[in-house]
Amino acid sequence: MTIPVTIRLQEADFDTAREVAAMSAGRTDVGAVVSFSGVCRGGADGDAIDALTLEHYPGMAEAEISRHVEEALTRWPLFGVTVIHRYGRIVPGENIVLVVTASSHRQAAFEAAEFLMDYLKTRAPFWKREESAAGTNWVDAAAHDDAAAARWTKS
Amino acid sequence: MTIPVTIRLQEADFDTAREVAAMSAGRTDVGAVVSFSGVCRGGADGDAIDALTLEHYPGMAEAEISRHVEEALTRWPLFGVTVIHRYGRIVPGENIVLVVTASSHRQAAFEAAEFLMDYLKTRAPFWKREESAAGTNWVDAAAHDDAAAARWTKS
Amino acid sequence: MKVVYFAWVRERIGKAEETVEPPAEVRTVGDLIGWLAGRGETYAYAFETPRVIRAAIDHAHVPPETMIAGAREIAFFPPMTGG
Amino acid sequence: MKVVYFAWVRERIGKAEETVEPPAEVRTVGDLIGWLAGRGETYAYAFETPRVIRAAIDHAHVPPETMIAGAREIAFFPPMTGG
Repeated sequence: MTIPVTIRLQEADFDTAREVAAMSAGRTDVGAVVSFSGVCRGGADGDAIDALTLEHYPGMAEAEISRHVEEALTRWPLFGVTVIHRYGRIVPGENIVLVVTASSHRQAAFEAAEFLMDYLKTRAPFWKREESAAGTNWVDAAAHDDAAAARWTKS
Repeated sequence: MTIPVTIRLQEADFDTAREVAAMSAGRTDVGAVVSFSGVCRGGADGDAIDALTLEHYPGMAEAEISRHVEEALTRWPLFGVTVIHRYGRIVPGENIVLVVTASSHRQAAFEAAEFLMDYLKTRAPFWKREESAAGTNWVDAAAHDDAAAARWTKS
Repeated sequence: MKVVYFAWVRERIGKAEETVEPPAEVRTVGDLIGWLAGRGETYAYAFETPRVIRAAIDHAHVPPETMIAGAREIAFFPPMTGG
Repeated sequence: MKVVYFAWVRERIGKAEETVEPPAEVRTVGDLIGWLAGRGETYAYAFETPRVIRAAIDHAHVPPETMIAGAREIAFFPPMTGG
């Protein structure tokens, strides 16, 4: 059986609900579907942001995401994986990223989704720039994201 | 701020996509939305099932789920929680359960969703009976579900 | 005292609920299981393996050593398999 | 050899890509960073903290000690902040 894998990098927004529904539509082997949506936040009062601009490295971004999806497929018994990552200008409330995983067991679906998100945060070649009243600035990488990604390293 | 909590026990199927969409619609404080859908599986060739019937303990089921949602709200910084659990007869491909969590951070949203699912599996008063060509039988509790739930016990 | 049964406990006993009047020496949930098991064949079958039976008093899980005094509704059922 | 830059590395240098011809003694990714940093003020600024610079050869992450011989495209960028 071929495992359905969808990987899309796109400027346009996407419909989380439709992607989640598509994962299990018409199937009776999928027991568990986990979705993660990353949504652009407006920020707190003091540092409200007007928009994010996501720059990416075309070609490498697709290659990196594909490699990590392949790794997830070897680690967990998955029936399907969807990864969508946007680039370009994104305003608060809009989607940034979506990961959907399907498996017969919930633990596999949860772990694979977390694994993919941790890697997208730290290894996929995307860079966020924030626009706010104070101007624009590149978002710093978070140390806790590196720590989260490190838990998946085979020892 | 009141955190939107939706808890529903119902016989009718539900629309996962709509519930996920509702969690972040019109909000700019939610950075991460995690959903888990448990779907009725048809079973493998040897033990294909025709349907599940879920029995529940009215009153206690609502009380147990509410208690666990309250606990999740004290453990993680959540912006919203949705729990829907069906009862009655469910055929392969239909939904059984849905948990949606929203937070500003992905780790909190993932952990809260896993916590709620682990507890629903082991503590919420629902019982599954399978119908197959061989007759009907009550599903045994899985030891790995108890082990998964035990990880959340405060030591 | 109202007692309710679920899943195969209910099926084996053949009823979903009943009102019982156990004697005064039946003080705990465990005592009540033992007393119910002695009420006939169907009860003996339902409670044949007491360690797998789960109990709730007034909608909250309780261990077998819990006192039943003051309980409005006591439920007995197998390990849960929801989710 | 094609070199591409992203995010604030790109902004500081003022260009997204260029073709460079480093001398033969520039053998590793780390050597190339040092050589590029010596090309002028904008490059010095982009590469002022070499340890935060990430590199990829032909779309795959590489550490600084990687040899650049045979590379078609070498990319330099800050730590990634996707997802």
